[in-house]
Amino acid sequence: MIIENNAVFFNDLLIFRDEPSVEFTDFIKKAYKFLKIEYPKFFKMDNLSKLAFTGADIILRDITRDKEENNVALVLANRSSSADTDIKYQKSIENKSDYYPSPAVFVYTLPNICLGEISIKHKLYSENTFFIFDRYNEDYMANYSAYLIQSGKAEKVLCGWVEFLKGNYRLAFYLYI
Amino acid sequence: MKNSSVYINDYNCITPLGFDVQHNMQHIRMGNTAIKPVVKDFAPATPLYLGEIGDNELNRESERLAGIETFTRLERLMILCLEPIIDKERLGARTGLIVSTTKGNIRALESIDVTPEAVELAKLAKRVAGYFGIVTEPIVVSNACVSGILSIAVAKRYIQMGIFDEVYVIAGDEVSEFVISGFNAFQAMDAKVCQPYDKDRNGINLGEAVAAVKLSEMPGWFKVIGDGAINDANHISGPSRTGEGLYRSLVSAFKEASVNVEDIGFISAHGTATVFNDEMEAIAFNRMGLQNIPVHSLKAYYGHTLGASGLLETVIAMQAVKENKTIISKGFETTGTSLPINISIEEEAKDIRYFVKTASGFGGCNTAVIFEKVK
Amino acid sequence: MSKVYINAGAAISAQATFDGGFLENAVINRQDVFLPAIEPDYKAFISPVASRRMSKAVKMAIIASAQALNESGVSVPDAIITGTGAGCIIDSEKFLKAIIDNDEQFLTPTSFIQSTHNTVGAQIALGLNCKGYNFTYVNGAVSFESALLDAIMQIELQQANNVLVGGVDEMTPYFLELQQMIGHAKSDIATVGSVQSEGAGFFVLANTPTESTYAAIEDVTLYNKLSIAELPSFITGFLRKHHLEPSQIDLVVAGNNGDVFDDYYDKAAHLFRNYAITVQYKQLTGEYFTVSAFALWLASRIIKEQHIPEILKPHAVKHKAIKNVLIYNQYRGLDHSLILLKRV
Amino acid sequence: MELLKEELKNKIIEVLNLEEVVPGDIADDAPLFGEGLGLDSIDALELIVLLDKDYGIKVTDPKDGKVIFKSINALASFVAENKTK
Amino acid sequence: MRIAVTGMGIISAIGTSLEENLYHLKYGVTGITRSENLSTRHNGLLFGEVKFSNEHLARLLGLPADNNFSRTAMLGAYAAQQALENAAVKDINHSRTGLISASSVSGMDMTEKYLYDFKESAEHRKYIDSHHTGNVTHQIAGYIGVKGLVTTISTACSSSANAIMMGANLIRTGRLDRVVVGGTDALAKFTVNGFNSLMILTDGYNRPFDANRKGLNLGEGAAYLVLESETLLKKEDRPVLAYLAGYGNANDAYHQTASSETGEGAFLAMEKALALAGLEPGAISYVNAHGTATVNNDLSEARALERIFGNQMPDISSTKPFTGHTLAAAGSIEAIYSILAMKHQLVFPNLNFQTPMEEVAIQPQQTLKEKKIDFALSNSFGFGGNCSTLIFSKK
Repeated sequence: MIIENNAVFFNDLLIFRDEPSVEFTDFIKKAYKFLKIEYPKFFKMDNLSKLAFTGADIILRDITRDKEENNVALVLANRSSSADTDIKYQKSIENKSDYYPSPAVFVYTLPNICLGEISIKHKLYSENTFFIFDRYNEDYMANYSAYLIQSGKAEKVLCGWVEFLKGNYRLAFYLYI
Repeated sequence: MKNSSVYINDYNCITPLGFDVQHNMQHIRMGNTAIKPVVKDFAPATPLYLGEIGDNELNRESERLAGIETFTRLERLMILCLEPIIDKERLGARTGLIVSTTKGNIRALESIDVTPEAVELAKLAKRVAGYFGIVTEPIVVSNACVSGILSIAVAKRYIQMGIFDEVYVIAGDEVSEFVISGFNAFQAMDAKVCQPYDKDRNGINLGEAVAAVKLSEMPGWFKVIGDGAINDANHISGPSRTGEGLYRSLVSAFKEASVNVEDIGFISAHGTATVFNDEMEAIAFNRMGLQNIPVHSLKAYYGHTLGASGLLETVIAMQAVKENKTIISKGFETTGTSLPINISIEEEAKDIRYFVKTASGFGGCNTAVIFEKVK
Repeated sequence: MSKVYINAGAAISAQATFDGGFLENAVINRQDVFLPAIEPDYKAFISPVASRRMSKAVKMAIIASAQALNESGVSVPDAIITGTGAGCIIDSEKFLKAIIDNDEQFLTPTSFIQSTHNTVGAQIALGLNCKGYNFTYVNGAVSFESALLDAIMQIELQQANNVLVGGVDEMTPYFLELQQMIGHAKSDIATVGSVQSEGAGFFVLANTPTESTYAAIEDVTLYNKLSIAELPSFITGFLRKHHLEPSQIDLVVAGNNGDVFDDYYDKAAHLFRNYAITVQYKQLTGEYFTVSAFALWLASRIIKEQHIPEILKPHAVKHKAIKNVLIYNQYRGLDHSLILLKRV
Repeated sequence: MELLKEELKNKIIEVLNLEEVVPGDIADDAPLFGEGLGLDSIDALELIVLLDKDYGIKVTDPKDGKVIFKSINALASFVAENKTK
Repeated sequence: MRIAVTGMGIISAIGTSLEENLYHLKYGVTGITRSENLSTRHNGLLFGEVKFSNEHLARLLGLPADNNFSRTAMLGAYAAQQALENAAVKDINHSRTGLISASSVSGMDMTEKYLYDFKESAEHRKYIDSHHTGNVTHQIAGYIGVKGLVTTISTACSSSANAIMMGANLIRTGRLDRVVVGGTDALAKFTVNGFNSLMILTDGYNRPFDANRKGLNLGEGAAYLVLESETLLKKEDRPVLAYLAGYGNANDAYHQTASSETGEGAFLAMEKALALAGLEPGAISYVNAHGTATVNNDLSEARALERIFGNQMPDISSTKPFTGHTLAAAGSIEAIYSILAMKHQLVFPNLNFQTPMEEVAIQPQQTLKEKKIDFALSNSFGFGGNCSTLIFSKK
């Protein structure tokens, strides 16, 4: 599952692609519509969550289609944490004469919020951890996922990288079973 | 995956109440708090109740270690906290470093011309690792307010997967305008010292701290015997009304630990003193059958130290267990949760073998870890 | 009835699958919406004189079949059965355009002759001087499976001891454009279809195993049109016929291609989610009507070597021996097929 | 008053990113939270900021929001009575 | 295990029902005429054309206005539906029923009309997908309501004979209880020009096995048979029209389009069919020959027939002078004619024959002949050296 350069790949198959010049916000909205996600709260999310949520939805929609609960752990990582939203939030408190910090922005100044968004949509009462690395550290991530499965703490693990900063982004998700 | 035991070999903390565990413990036993009214220029209306580490003390302590002037304030605190417990002889290719923080060097954003790289958490972690010569890539856990305690679970998991022989965990977060304004916008800050679990509780105080723990397979003072970190799947900022994720985290931890709930000596809970969090915890503890176990929150001593809190509170709890004494849950007077729990209102001396540490945070995250004192 | 074994197999695809390796150097192409087959050096196999009139499909098929026969030790098979979904479209298009462009005048027969759907099977027979049974199936995404089904029946009915069976498809730029026009093929703008490709896969099936045997092929079944709701009973019914439960399947090879009909594959994977590893492969090969011949090649090698190529990333933490393998394919909700393989 | 209601609806849609909602979808007397628009606690906090920023009204206890944000009617009356800018 | 034929449906230049076809065959009335529906520059040629326009066919079938059936699909749907009605099958999916269809032209009749137009306007793009051979079969399956094992064979002019074999094998191996088998092809510029460029189209009427034969007339049509297992029939007690006693396919491996001098492939196919039926050549009373009236085919086929039958030559006729060469439909059309011959104990005449070939002794039956026929053999050969033989028995 990869989302980059305005293209969505699921298991390396091209699912959806938009012109490279299109802004992320427009691209992800089109992808949302194309994938028929139908989740109005999507539009309240910050870009990092929108990205992670879209990627996760493609992988999880079938697994969680039934009503029954699914023990799919979420283990995600990125480089910039929530910096994109941090910067946006910091701007709202820079000017003391126009000082209206937004709670709806502030709440997204934590990278793991996207785990919450995914958990809520897919009713995942499951293990979740957000890591920060310079780059996608396959060893750390794969071993952590393997631990969760081998220890019986999870049946499956949605594991991967979700990075968003100043319009540059990349998502690469893997499902460990 | 190995079924080996993972032990805590050493620990330390730095808070406004002291630059080592002993001083912190003394203050707690005396009922002192780090939280003080502070006037900040960006919030002129009322004094804010914050637990800040004094710059004078920090500068004085910093003189102890050469060459740390170039590090940021938070990094200096982390280095100062880790330094006493690092076993330099043993550092090697199988030594891991886990850094737990929510906002890291977020203060850097306040200055003009800052690049996003300056606040990168991985860079922070690498600088700390570099100071000590830890060669493996550091792991940053940034999972909101459970980061600190979750890092213990993460460390244990990596050791059991055979990735590391020993792991140092350092947790830290600073008080910043960024965080203060945010919690203020959430109307989640109490205008006095907070009162976890009390009927008059009205929000949190923000604090800052760093805490450090060393884990390995070599027998130590405490053994990490069970953990769980399960999401509420309910709301990104509000806790689940049924305590779902915390309850399930406890179930997961107890299942792994194979101990009975009645054998738990005490619970070091999250207890942020917001109306909804404390209520949620009471429900989860009752669902788990933990309502009679002594429970305390350290938030009225330190405030909410975010990514540091879980680890700081574990360090204090371990010290208390070593002393075989429970901790008084400061700020509590009258039951303020719909279901009763056994809030520690006085110090109880007893032989404590097991204790539970819990935390919950934004994004619906929760963590529970069970520790066993090794005889 | 005789058991049927896959004794040899060869594939030509958008990956370098012809060099004996097992996708170690496979590359995922994220840029292009058409993935051309990596062609072997034809000169080593076909004389330039013979190859000058051969379309890509014929050449790919002749070489893949030669390699499979060589591996099996069979020089002339008892039967040759071919599947091709689109047939020889290069020559079809050529002749068609010649008719239209020249107003039905000045036509030469070469491309007409080569446009016939059974050209591939006939050319192989001609090359081998094989006078045996020679069938060609042309039914969209079950073209190869139909050929396979026939091959199994030829052996079961003892009408053949060994059968050369394969699938092949080629593509033309104009034909691709037409597929893009109606959203079946992906272009940068129309994103509902699939990334298209071409390729060939040939196998030698026989009633006796040899040293080179990959797997036993238990059965193949086809279904023209299914709703997603009907899919689970189609699959479980087929398994039950072979006294298997979903829990006994170790590996599912699914034909997800990224188009809007992938829900079928998701539904199938769901059925096995607690038991089997599901791998997909069209990210490597793209989509074409007989791409399931590649799936059979892939599954056969996985069974024989008990190893899943790294690039398929099953991310399976719990690994078990791969004994029973199910290949599921469909295209645009039509032409569903199941192939059941067993470790020998 | 009708103008104020329309203005509030537009602001709510914009500030709360109600992408798929148009002002006509919000009935004046329909509950904004829970059933109706399905707003949540973060939205309530956002509306508090909105009242401060655009109308100079400070709501210090989120609990007051229950009454203020009951419906567009309730919100419009509250704004009309209390606005300072 | 015997395979029963319980239903037949046909549409050809000599009729849109079994009765109409039989009438023409009996009374020697050809269907070869100038074309009315085909738009081609070669309009001086004669064709075995079905005299229904596409619009009329769509009306007969009750297709919606936005249908994307090619002429091939419509002819096929028409004949397949008739076959099921003839077999009096009530609930088609009550038993495991499949469809094996054959075609070579497929949706080409529409593709050749709109190839460049597709790009210009969206109006006819619905025919892009129905170009595929497999989709013609899907349309027929959808029309007659078959759900399950559906596939297509395309081995040029032996296609539908091969579809019959595949269907029989599916019943023999227990995979199906009933299978609708046959083929369909419409006239198209593509094939007219193809055969014309090969210079094997006659400018007059085709004359199979005649020394002065000049080539074939192209035809169009469709024919389907319903094959059923005896086990199923025992349960349902419906009349059996004939049995498929034997069949064989072999490859000439001689040339892309031409048949070998010796008729090797044809010989092998007949030999295999006789072996499977457990019959001596002498048991065959009537051969419905492929007999396209091309110089090459008829000689090759005649040699193969002489090799098989020696001095026990049965009555032989080619019915291509009635229908023209219907390509992928020829095998099933002629299978039906063979069964009709057996049912009515008649050898249909080989029209237009005047002069025997010098190379062989064979002479086809030129007039209608009443005869006891217990076993009838039908040959179909195609490009790529594809040779097929079917043997039907009365009992």
